[in-house]
Order: sequence, then C-alpha cells, then structure tokens
Amino acid sequence: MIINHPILGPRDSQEFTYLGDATLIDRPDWEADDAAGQFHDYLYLRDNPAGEHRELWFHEQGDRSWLVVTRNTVTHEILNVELARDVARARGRSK
Amino acid sequence: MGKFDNHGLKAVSPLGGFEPQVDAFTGLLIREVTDRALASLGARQGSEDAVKSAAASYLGGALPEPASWNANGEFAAWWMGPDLWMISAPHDSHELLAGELKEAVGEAGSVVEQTDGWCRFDMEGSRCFDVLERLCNANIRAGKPGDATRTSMEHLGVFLLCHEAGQKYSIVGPRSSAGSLHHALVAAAQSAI
Amino acid sequence: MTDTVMNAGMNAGTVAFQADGSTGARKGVQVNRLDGGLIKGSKALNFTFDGKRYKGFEGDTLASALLANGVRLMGRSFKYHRPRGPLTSGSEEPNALVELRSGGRQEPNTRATVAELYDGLEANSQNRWPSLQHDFMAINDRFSNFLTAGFYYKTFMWPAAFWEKLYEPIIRKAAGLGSISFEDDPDAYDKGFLHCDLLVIGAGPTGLMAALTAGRAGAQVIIADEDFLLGGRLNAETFGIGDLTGAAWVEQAQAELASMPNVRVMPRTSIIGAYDHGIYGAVERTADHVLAPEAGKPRQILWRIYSKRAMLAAGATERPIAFENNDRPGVMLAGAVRAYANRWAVTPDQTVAVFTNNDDGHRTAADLIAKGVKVTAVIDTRAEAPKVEGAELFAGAQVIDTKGRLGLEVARLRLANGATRDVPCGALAVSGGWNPNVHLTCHQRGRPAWREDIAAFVPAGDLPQNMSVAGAANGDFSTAAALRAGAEGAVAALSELGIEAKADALPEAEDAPINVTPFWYVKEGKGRAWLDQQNDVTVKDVKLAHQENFRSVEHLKRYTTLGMATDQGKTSNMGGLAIMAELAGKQIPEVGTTMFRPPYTPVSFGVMAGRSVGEEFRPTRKTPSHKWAEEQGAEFVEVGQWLRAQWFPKKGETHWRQSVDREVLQTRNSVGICDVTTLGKIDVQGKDAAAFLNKMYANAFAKLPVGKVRYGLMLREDGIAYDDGTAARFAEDHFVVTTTTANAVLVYRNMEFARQCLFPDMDVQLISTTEAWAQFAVAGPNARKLLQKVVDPEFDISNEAFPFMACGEVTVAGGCRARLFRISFSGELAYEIAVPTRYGDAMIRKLMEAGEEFDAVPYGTEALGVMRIEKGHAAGNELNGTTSALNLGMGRMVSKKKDCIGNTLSEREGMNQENALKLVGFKPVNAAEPVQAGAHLMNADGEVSAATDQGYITSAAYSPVLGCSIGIGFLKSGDSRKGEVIRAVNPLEGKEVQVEVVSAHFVDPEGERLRG
Amino acid sequence: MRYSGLKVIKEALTGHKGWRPTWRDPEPKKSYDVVIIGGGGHGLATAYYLAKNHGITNVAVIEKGWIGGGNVGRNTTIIRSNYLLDGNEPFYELSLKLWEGLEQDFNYNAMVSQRGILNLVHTDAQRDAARRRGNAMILNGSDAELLDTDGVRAMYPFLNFNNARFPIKGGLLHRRGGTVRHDAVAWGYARGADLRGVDIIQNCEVTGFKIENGKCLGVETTKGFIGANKVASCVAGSSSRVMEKAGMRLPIESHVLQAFVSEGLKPVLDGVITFGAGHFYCSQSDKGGLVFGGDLDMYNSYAQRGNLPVVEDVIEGGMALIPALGRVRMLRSWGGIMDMSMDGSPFIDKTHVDGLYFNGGWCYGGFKATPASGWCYAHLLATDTPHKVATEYRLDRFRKGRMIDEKGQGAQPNLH
Repeated sequence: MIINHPILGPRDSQEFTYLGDATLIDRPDWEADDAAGQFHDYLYLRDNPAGEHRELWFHEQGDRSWLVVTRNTVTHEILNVELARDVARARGRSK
Repeated sequence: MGKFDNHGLKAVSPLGGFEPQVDAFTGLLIREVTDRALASLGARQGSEDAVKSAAASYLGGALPEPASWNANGEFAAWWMGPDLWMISAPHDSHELLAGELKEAVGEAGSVVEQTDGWCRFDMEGSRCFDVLERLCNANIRAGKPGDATRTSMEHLGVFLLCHEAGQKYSIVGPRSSAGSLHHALVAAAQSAI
Repeated sequence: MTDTVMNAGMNAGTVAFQADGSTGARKGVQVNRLDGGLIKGSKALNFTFDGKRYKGFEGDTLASALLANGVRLMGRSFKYHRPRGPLTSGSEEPNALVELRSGGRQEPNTRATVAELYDGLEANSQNRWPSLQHDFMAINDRFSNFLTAGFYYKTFMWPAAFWEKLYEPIIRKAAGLGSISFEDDPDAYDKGFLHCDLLVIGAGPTGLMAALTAGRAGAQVIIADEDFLLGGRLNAETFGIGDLTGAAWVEQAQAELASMPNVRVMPRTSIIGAYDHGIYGAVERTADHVLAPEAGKPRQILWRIYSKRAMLAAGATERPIAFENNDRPGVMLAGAVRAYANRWAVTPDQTVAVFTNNDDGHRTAADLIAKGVKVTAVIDTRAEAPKVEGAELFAGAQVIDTKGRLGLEVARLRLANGATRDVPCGALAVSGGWNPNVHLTCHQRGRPAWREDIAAFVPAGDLPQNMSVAGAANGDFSTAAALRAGAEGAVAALSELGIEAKADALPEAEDAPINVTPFWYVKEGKGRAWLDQQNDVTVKDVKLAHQENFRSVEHLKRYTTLGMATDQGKTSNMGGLAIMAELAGKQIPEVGTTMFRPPYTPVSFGVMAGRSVGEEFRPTRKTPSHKWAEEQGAEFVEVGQWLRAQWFPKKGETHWRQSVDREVLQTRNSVGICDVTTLGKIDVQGKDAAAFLNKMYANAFAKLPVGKVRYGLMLREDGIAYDDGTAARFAEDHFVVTTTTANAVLVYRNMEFARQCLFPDMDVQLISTTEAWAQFAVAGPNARKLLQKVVDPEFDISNEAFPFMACGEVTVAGGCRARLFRISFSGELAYEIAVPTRYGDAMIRKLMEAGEEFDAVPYGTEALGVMRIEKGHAAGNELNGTTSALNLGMGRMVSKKKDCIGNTLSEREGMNQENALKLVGFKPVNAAEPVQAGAHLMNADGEVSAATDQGYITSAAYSPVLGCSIGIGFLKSGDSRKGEVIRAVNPLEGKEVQVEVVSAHFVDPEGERLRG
Repeated sequence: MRYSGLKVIKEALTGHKGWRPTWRDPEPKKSYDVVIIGGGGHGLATAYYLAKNHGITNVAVIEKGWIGGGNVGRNTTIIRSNYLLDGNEPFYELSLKLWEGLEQDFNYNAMVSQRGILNLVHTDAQRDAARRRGNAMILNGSDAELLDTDGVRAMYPFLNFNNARFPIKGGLLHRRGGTVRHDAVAWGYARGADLRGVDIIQNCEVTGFKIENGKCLGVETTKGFIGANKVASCVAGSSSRVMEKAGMRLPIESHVLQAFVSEGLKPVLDGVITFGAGHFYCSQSDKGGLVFGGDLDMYNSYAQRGNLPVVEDVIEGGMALIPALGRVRMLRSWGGIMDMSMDGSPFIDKTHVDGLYFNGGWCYGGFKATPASGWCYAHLLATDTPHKVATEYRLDRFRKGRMIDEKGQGAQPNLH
C-alpha cells in the first residue's frame, strides 16, 4: 500500500506501524463519573466497519509522525491522510 | 585532533576500527565517515519561528525544509520530522556541538547530542543508482541534490542524503548495526556491479 | 505472459525467419529439427535428461530441445502416473515438469517448456520409480475407477489408527512431485525497488507498441516479459508487421527501446502479483539460463515496482478440448505446436494431425505443411470449416480416442457421417480457443466478465487501481488490434498523468476476426477425458462432483483438485467450468470463476527472502564493548537484535556455571563491570516534560529533583504492567529515561503516540539516544573506588556528594565527557557510567585496567540475571504482559492522585481479587534441588492438576551467595504465604521440588549495600 | 448412506451411480428452533452437535455464499492443544479429543493426522516460557515434551544449525498436534448435520435481525424472513458486520492473515514447525505442498487478500529456518479475514438481546477450535448455560478485567 503522507508525499506503508481505530485519540476523562465504563468502551469496543475506516498509522521508519488515514477496509483505497496531531487538536485534545 | 581528544580514551569507528573503512568497486566507492558531530534540534512548542531564526544565525543559513538537507559552510542540517532537525559539523572542531547549539537556541529548542548514535557511509561513483535501487525504496532516479529521505535498508532505518543525483550519497544508520548496514551495502554493490 | 496474436492471415509458405546457422545440417543432428526458427543453429549445447546426453541449440528450451531429439515423454502425472509430454510451449505447462540441476541447486517441478537451455544442463524426470519409461506407480492407472474425485474422504477410516500408521504414510510418499536435495541453496538472491510512470506487463505487439508510445513521450517506462525473447506470439507466427517479419519488427522495437534512457526493458521477468496502489511484484531470473551465477551475483531478483499506471498486455492462453485419452505425449496445444515449429524449428513428430474448433488451429496445419511436416488430418468440430491445402480436412468431426504406448500413435475420429477413422499421428495439435490472461486483473478480487463472441472471460471494470488492459489480454486477438490497443492505451494512461503521448501511425498488420464455436469436450466414450492433466482431473470427476452437490466452482475445485496443480489450472479451469455449467443447466458466467491469486507463476523461496538469509536474516546490533568481549573469549547471546556477552569464561572453567558463579561472587565481593548499553534511552525535554512523564508512568515524577534518578513503572492503558526503567532529571525541563532492552522501540512509539495524539499541546520533545552512549554498570563494594580512578578528580562522587539515585555529568580519563548514574540492578553499591559510544571500547579497557587492583570482573547477562533474581527485581519474565502492578507487589506505586496511562482500568475487579497472584521468592527445602522457571506451583498436599494450580515460577537461578537454587514467581496470595512449603511441579521433565515461599529479596533485603 | 471402503469399491464397479448429494439444498422453512448464521466450520459443527448431542434438529444453517467458504476453507489446517492459560487450554483439549474421534463420529475422512507440532525456542527466556506452557498443557491433560537442540536436530536435521541468526536452542513438542484436511471438516459436518435433518441453505445472506421488546424473533435474509426461537451468529471474520445489525459493537477488529502453499514436493516435513524467532510456520500436506504462514498484514481489512511485505517477511523466516528451501517455489497465496479480539481469545456467549447468541473472535485460531466450538455453542444454545470448558469466553470479560491474554499483548488485536 501507498500512504500519501501530508508532508512527505507517497510512502510505502511498510515504513509505517499500524495501531488501529482513530477513536483511540479520544481518551476519556479519568475523573468522569463513569470513567471505568468510558475507558472500557474506548479501549475495547470498535465499530470495525467494512468500508471507510479512520485509523492511526505511525511513520516509524520515516518522520515519526502519527497519521490518521481514512481507508476503505474492503478495497484498501485510501481517501484521506491527516497529521494525527492536527486531528487530535481539532477534537479538543490539549494537555 | 580536536580539543577534547587529548583525554585518555581512543575513539573507534562504528565498524570497530581506528581508521574509517573504504570499499572500492568499479564505479563505486563506499566510505565510512567518522569525522562529523551530530546534534538533534527540536523546536519547543510555540517557539518554532524563534528556533528557526536562532539556528539560522548559528548555522549561517536557514534550516532545511521537509525531506531536505542543506549545507552552510562547515555545517550541514537535515530534516528529521516535524519541527525536528539533525545538525552536523566537523567533529574535530565541534565535538561539543550539542552544547554550542543549545547555547545558540536557548529556551526555544531542545538539543540532544546524537554524534555516536549513528554511523555514516558515503557512496560515490557512477553506479550509485544501480546499487541504491537494490537497497531502498526511495525513488532515487527522480531525486535531486538536497533530498533527505528516511527509508530502510535491509530492515534498518536510515537517512539517505543526496549530494549529487546518481553520483554521491550519504547513508546514515544506527551505529550499533553498522556492521549489518555495511554488509548490506557491500553485498548490494557486489550484486549490482 | 507473452502476448498472443491470433487469426493471422494465412500467408503460409513464407518462411519468415532465417536462422543464423546453416539450415540443412540440422536434420541430421536432431531427428525432429526443422529449418528456420529463432534459435542459433551455429551453437550446439550439450545437456542430459535422465542421464542420457543430447544436443540442442542456443535459444532452445529444454522442452524444444527434447522434442527436437525425438523425446516426447517428459513426465508422469500426479495421481495415475500417466506418461506425459509437454502440452504447451510456455509457463502454463502442466505436464513437462522436471528436476533441474542437482545438489543444492536441485530445482523440482521445473517446467521444461520455459527452462532455457544452457551448455551442461542436467535434468531428471520426477515422480516415477524406477524410471520414466517403467513407473511402478503407474499401477494406480489400473485402479483409476476406484480413485475418483474425493474417494479418500469416504474410506481409510477403519480401524482409526490405520490412517496415520498405514494409509497416510503411503499416500504421503506417493504424493508430491519433485524432490529437494535437502542441501542448502548455494546461490545468492537479491531484491530491489523500481519506480515508473507506466509499467507494461508483457512484451508482445501490444506491450511493445505501448512501451514505444510511452517511451517516445518521455515517460518513465518499465516493460517486463517472462520470456527471454521479447515479441510474444510474434515469435511463434509467420506473418509480418508492415514490411517486416514479426521478428524483425520486434528487433527494431527493441533497439529503439534500448536507445531510450527513460525505458527499462526487462526480459526474463515475471510480474507475479498486483498489489495495492500500483505496487507490483516482479521476479527477474538473472542467472537461470547459465550453469551457475557468477560469484556474488544473484540467481534471481525480486523487484518491487511502484507504478503510477500499469498496462496488462499479457496475451492469452490457448485451451484444449477434452476427449478420451487426450493426455498422451504428443497431444499438444495447436499454438504450442506452431510455436515449436516457427520459433524453435522443431516438430514434435514427423506426422501431425490437428483438432480444432476455430480458424486459428488451421494455421498450425498450414505452418507445418510449409515446413515440410506431414499433416495427416485436420479435424474441425465445425461443419463449416475453412478449406485446407495439403492435408485432409474432416469438418464436423471429433477425436474420440487416442492410442499409443508412452506416446501418441493413432487418433480415432468420429466423422460427420458417423463413421470412425483412425489417423496415424505422433502429435495432435489441439485448439479449443483462447483465454485472455486476466489473472493479474483479479489479484485484488476483481471478477472477469464473459464475452460471448470469443467464448472467453475478459477483464471487467473492477480492475486494480490505475491498471488498464490491452490486446489479447483484453480479448482483442488480432495483431492490428493489439498494436492499436497498446498505443492508445499508453496515450490514455499517460494523459492521466499529464504526459502527452501520441499514437503514431501504426504499421499494418493482420486484422482478421476470430471465428470460434465453443466446444469443450467430446461426449462420446466411456473412458477418461482429462481436464487438469497434472492433477488427473477428468470430465468424469466433474460429473461426480456435480452428482454429489459440489457445484459451486469453489467446491468443484476443492473436491476434485481441478486447477490446484503447479499450473493453477491455466489450461484446465475453463473446461471444468463449462462442463459444470452444462450439467447445472446454467450459462458459464452464472457458474463464475475461482479466484486468481498471486503469484501469477510460482516463485522461489530464495528470491522472496533475498539477502535476508543465514546470519543476515535480521540486522545484528553490537554493544560498544563487543570487540573487547570477543578478545576475552566471551560467550554471546541474542537479546532481541543485540548480541550481548553472556559470560566470560576463564581458563580452566569447564562449565558455564563456574564462570557465572565467579562473576556474581566477585561482583558482590569486590566489583564487576557489565555493558548495559542495550537498555533503551529516550531523551525527554520541554516545559511539560515532567507533566508528560507523569502521564506515562504510574508513579509520580513532577517532584523529582534535578540531579536525581527515580524508578518508573509504566502501565498499558488496560492497567497491565508494561515496562520499567529509570528517569534521570538533568534539568527542570530535561529527563533521560531508560526502557528495558526488549521494549525500547515500543516505549518510544507509545510516547510519541501520547505526545502527538493524546496531549498534542504539551511542550515535549523526544528522541532516542540508546546508541549514542556506551553505558557500563560498575557494581560491588569497590565500585566507587574503581570509579574514582576513572572519573576526573574534580568530580566528587563520594557517598555524600553523590548519594544513591544521584545523577550528573562528569568527565573521565582526563576530559572525556560522561554521564554518571548511581543506580543498581544488582543490589550492590553501583553506578552506571556512560561515555560517547566511540569511546566505549576504550572505556571498558580503562575500567578493567583501573579495576585490576580490585580483581574486577566483567560480567555477562547470566550473572546480571542471577543478581537481579537474588534481589527480586522484575524483568521480562515477570513483566510478561499479563501481570499488574498489584501482582508485582508494586500496587502502591500506582498513583491515585493523578491521571496516567492505565490507572483507571487497573481498578477492575478481575485484576484486584483477594487471591491475586503476588510476586514472591522460592527456596528449595533441600538445598541440593534445583528450582526451575516454568514450574507450576501446587500446595504441599493434594492433587496436582490445573484446577489446583497456585501459580508459576518465572525466573530461577543458582545463587552462589546462598549456595542453592532460587526462584521468583507468582503465587496466589503469595505475599501472605511466606514460610509455607509448597511444591514446584514440572511434569514436563518429570520433576517436583519442595520449595519454601520467601521474600523475593534474597540478598540484602534492606538495601543497605546500595546506599553504602 | 454410509461411506466405507466397501462402498467405494461397490460404486467403482457399478459406475458411481449410487453417490448421493453430500448435503441437500432445501428452500428455507418459515421458522426453525435454531437458526445458525454462517455455514463455516463452526456453524456446521454447531448444527451437527445440536442434532447429535441435544436432539435439536429443527435447525437451519444459513450461508451467504457456499458452505466452507470462510476461514475453514482458507487456513493452514493445524490442530493443537498447546495453550497456556486456564481459560483456554481445557477448551482446546476438548477440541483435540473431539478431533481424535471425529472421522468415525461423522463418517467422513477428514484426514486428521497427528504428526506433531514443534515450537522452536531460541532463547533461555523462551525456554522458560515453553516449560511453563508445557506444564500447563500436561496439567490440563494434553501432552508436551521439551526438546534440546539435539532433540530438534534428530527430528529435523535440515533446519539451520550452522549459521542461524537466532540459533535453535530447543523446542516444545506436542505430539498430538497435527493437521486436518480443512475443507473436509466443513463437508463432513455438513453431511452429518444434513443426514440428521438440518437444513443447509446456501446463497442466503442475512440482511437484518427482527428484534422486538429485547427478544430476537428471527432473521431477515435475501430469501425472506426466517423465524427462530434462537438465532446463533457464527460468522467469524464478519462478526462486526453481522452483529452491527443487532446494534452491537464488539471487542473485535477484522484483520487479514495471508497463507501460502508451495508446489507439490516429495516428503520434506513430517509434522508442523513454528519458528520462534521469525514469523513462519509450516507443515506439508498429504498432497505434498508446503503449507505455511506467518504474521497478519497488521491493518484492518475485509479484503481477503494481503500485500507483498508480509509475503517477504514470512518467506525470509522460512529461509532462515530451512535454507534447503531456496529452490522450492511458492505456488499460491490467499488471505482470510480474522476476527481479532482484544485479548486474542474467543467468545461463546449470550448477548444482551434475548434469543440472540454470539460465537466469534477466534483470531487466527478458529480452525483447530471447530469441534469444541460447535460442541460448546450447541451446549449453550440447548441449555442456556455455558459449557464448563467455555465459561470464560464471555463478552463482558473486559469490563470485569478478566482477560484471557495468551500472548500478553493487551488490547491490541493485531498483536495477538
């Protein structure tokens, strides 16, 4: 597969390490009332779609950027690639 | 002899010798390079511009853009990742490069000595394309001087710096695997030439 | 993958090709050698088959050379051991498989039809005993009626034990085809990476025209063909292009391509798979056509080709017609017979008959007649067959049987009028039409579509990304159509890349339409009509599969093994499908096709591994003291990719335990030195560095003073202990943390994840410095004294100035900068001292020299392990991915006052049970007995079973300090069971030891030594 | 009809006219006691044991394609009972015992062949782990032997003992492990279930569940609505897709695992070998092909195909272990969709919907589990209580912190 890195352009996916669903960015608040339940859902449950999937890839043999790749899990077509840090900030993560 | 080499410890090259190793093939030379000091420079959050300008005045030129490297006098620098660069200078005159650099950028940047984290082999000669295409997936034939590509060779992550397309490259890899990287380069050269 | 051109005009009589040798002389040399062809008749090559010596010519394949020598019998089939000769002249060959070469280079199942002849070639037939002519296993053929499809599923079940003891061993021995030598392959292989705008797959007229068009436009082009000659079917046919012969046109095209620096021409290169996003796998055979590769040169190269656009111009494959006994040596595809005659100047026999359902088959007759071969009959299933000159035509007739021992002698015909006729022939050229080579279009699960006019599947719309198909592969069989499709396809593909190309005026070429009337199998006859010749699948087998409800194409394939042989059914699948469709009363496209998957043709293990073999399988990481340790005669051990010294034997020591015991005792009694560079080191800087580490580690770091080190325990988000190490604070905004050797890469990755994805606004910068520093542990009561000799005197490292858990920057050996940490894994007064790696070799020598007066010893990983077990420190065996801080006895370290990775989920009930496993120590009741890691723990009395399991021992060693074997491990409620005697059982090795539960801190439990 | 050697001879002499369809192709009835979604190995085994063990024969197995077309038809055919953890090993031991009598039980020769599995160890730590595992196996009634280097050499002298990057230090040998002709397992169970009255309905895809008041009443399919007292999902590889129709999110990701076969060879490997220092395992089929595989492609996928890097990685492992394979050729590769669960262990459980049951999460190990999975799932469906060897396979185990994590990799499905 080829991942079109937002900074570096097309790179072989072999240079990357795969983590999984991009919802792993949305780590819950440890002080929430149902923190245990939220952490359970966060860590263990997945939509696992047959189709478009937003997922985290790490350019480990490259610039060490974490990327959010939108990829079709049936055809492997890649529709969008973003820097995960930008995505995380857009989703309200900070410190 | 640098000013700090007068202590009682004698340096060895990544391949373990007191002199850098050289391997010659028809149309290709592979040289171990040991005379450069390295330090990484990362920009502190919010200080990206400050670190760039401080570095530029120390280096005598701007930090390189993504996927690039450049040279300014005795200094060279390549882009490692977002807001992260590797700076290189002659070891003899800059063994304490990290300290000098930190002084130059101050609070704007994080500097880490990297000199001995790496080994470097320079590949020179007309057969570079033929050998490099057996080693890594970089599109070297479309490359140009100043390209800095992080890629892998025989399972090892390396930086590939292009000095002159098809004629001269530096390959910078992890020091502890220098022997394996060197073996890969030599085997590829034997195979392709 | 050669492009195929069909329905050429019948310009028979023109011998298109001139050999460079003298023509007349050949016949005397080889009984079936003709004039002409593309072989180099001046150069005779010697080779052997089954030990017998033959001669062929440069340009021959093993199959063409054997046929020239009158050898039709080249192999035996898989199940019935039927005698077989080549069916084809290409890579789709099911029958003519041989063991090529010998010794470590012995290569089983090699298709003689594509094995390029070289001087000294050695080949042997396979799957026969004692000889190809007299094969004992041919007895299977007599019992074929019992050995039908899937018979084995219905029998061999009684008595139950007999399957493994009797039936299966016999079957396994009889099965398989060729054999390996069991010697290591002596040849080297290589890999490489190529990039292009347009990859052209196949160098027939379509591919060549595409490459010319794209090359002239300046695009980066790769054109690959599995054959050693470019030209595809043009080499096998007699018609020309424009004013030139086919071969001359190919030569001209090749010369032009060679002149373009932007075009890479790759003969002998098979495109094996179409992978995601335009990546293709290609295998180039660089030395299979010579006796042996030159020294250092690869036998084959695996190329990974990154293409922006790809054009499949892989031609088509002819398909046979099934009829009774259609598998005798001499029964061949008509296009193959034509190729042997025109390209290789060989006829399989001096009398040949032709059996066809289309016009193309007639061209074989015409070409053979022109070459002076006697054509005894042209049998055409169509009543309206075209006329034939020079041979008897039987229109509306069929071949219903053949005869001949070890080779074809007679074909029996059913004529249109119902009469039978026996036709003598040593070869029968059969054509059932042509199938486009759609395989690569299906590698990403595309499904081909049926095209009625050519009665074949063609690629449909669901092609791999950025692939197009042209020429015969797309069902356009004429040469003119191929040239047009190649040129226009290239123009279209390049225009998508913004490169303007022109389809220049195309040369003239034949453009005849195809006339094929589908005809899959001859219905007459009670005997067997073969579909899959290698796996011995017959029409009857398909009928039986249908009868037993194995009707889906996948069931048909799996039940009968149709198409599962080394040729993957390239010549047989269509026939099976057509028959299944007929039986099920469906149209062929309703039945569907099985899935074509990579590789297109089989690929050697060697080339897929490339240079990653033997000791170079994976990189080796060496420590800074490696060379010195080698000089000391150290034994080394693999720790991940690192090689570490395991122990340092001294003269007179005959057992490793002697060395290790000495290293431990000497360290505990005086001082020992160990290279600990392999521990991961990550430099953490930034205003939020402390806050960041607070998130990463279960325990708190915010208040760690500058100049101090703290132990850190890292959890996974699920609350399980993940890694441990130390964090040294060099400045308010600067830490250096260590990881275990095994987890260095993972911890660094996880930290980057946290930094970029979880806490993107924290000001933290990370970088690995593992290799930049050579780090040595100096441990033992004399550690300080030793170091004081090495650390420059201006640095005070006394206990007061540099207490336990201090860290700082110093210089050593008269000015070499260094980092000093007062940390201890051994439990002794200990330091770790780090210098820039280039000085590591000198540093170990310096330390040993300074230690001479203390009898300092170097110690390896074994002694390191013994000492950490004596101290009860957890390592990889304890941090095994299933144990929590609670299990490790570090539950209280998990701060409840802050958020960190893993603390929330560590509170789940299942991880906090009353009887949770706890890390404790074990001592044998009888000091002479060994405690073993991996033993399970059982109560002192009662049953030994899984149900009564109390835990397990994770690490064990002989403690020279305690004078007995000790262990640490996890025991249910272990922390409250100290003093209890239980059993450590090891039924695996028949051992059981009584052990006492003790604290895991065997030595100096109060930690006085390390603070001393 | 009973299969036997005698029957084969009789049919051979009478033109093979007597063979009947191995299973019928009935149209679906309006409703069943149990509807099993998924005609793979586990679904067919469940139907078989429902009929055979519990007398429940008013059962339909509905399959969207052809039976046996999922992972039972695209695996590397290995069976074994060599698990470490208490939550797993009794289950796999039951499975292996069922394999050992399977062919006589369902009267179909699936070529169960216990030629042994050898897991190689390359470090002391691996040997310690092998000892712990071997003891766990023995304590659970399975078999294990710990070999040293010479023991391994005696079995397989052609492994790389000369210049290996990671020298072989021994191995854990499980003699009762082996291989089975995978397709035949599906066909044997199908035949056995069909003979007992189960309807096997191919080319019938489930498009939805009919759930009213928290109770599942049946399934909507491409052949219309089919009512059921109990609906049992058994569609590993497609679990998330199917259960999503019932509104469930699962602790599962779908990943692709590639597998490979070489050209046919005269005997090379008698048993199964797994390489402990790379990603490679291998056996040789009765037909002579080396059947081998390695690691997942690592990314989520429903594509049933993989990419080149993993092919290279696997074969590099193969060459590192057996240098004599250099001239052997890989013939074919394929890919299966794995239900990779969050701890690497499966689920056999009720769901929050009354009458809807779930079986899945088998990772890459579903094939060997086929008999016990069917046996235990049938038990759960028939009695509404988990079978005693499958008590830990619950959907709520992560909420409770009761993971069954053989590899110790945590909630990272592609590492299990």
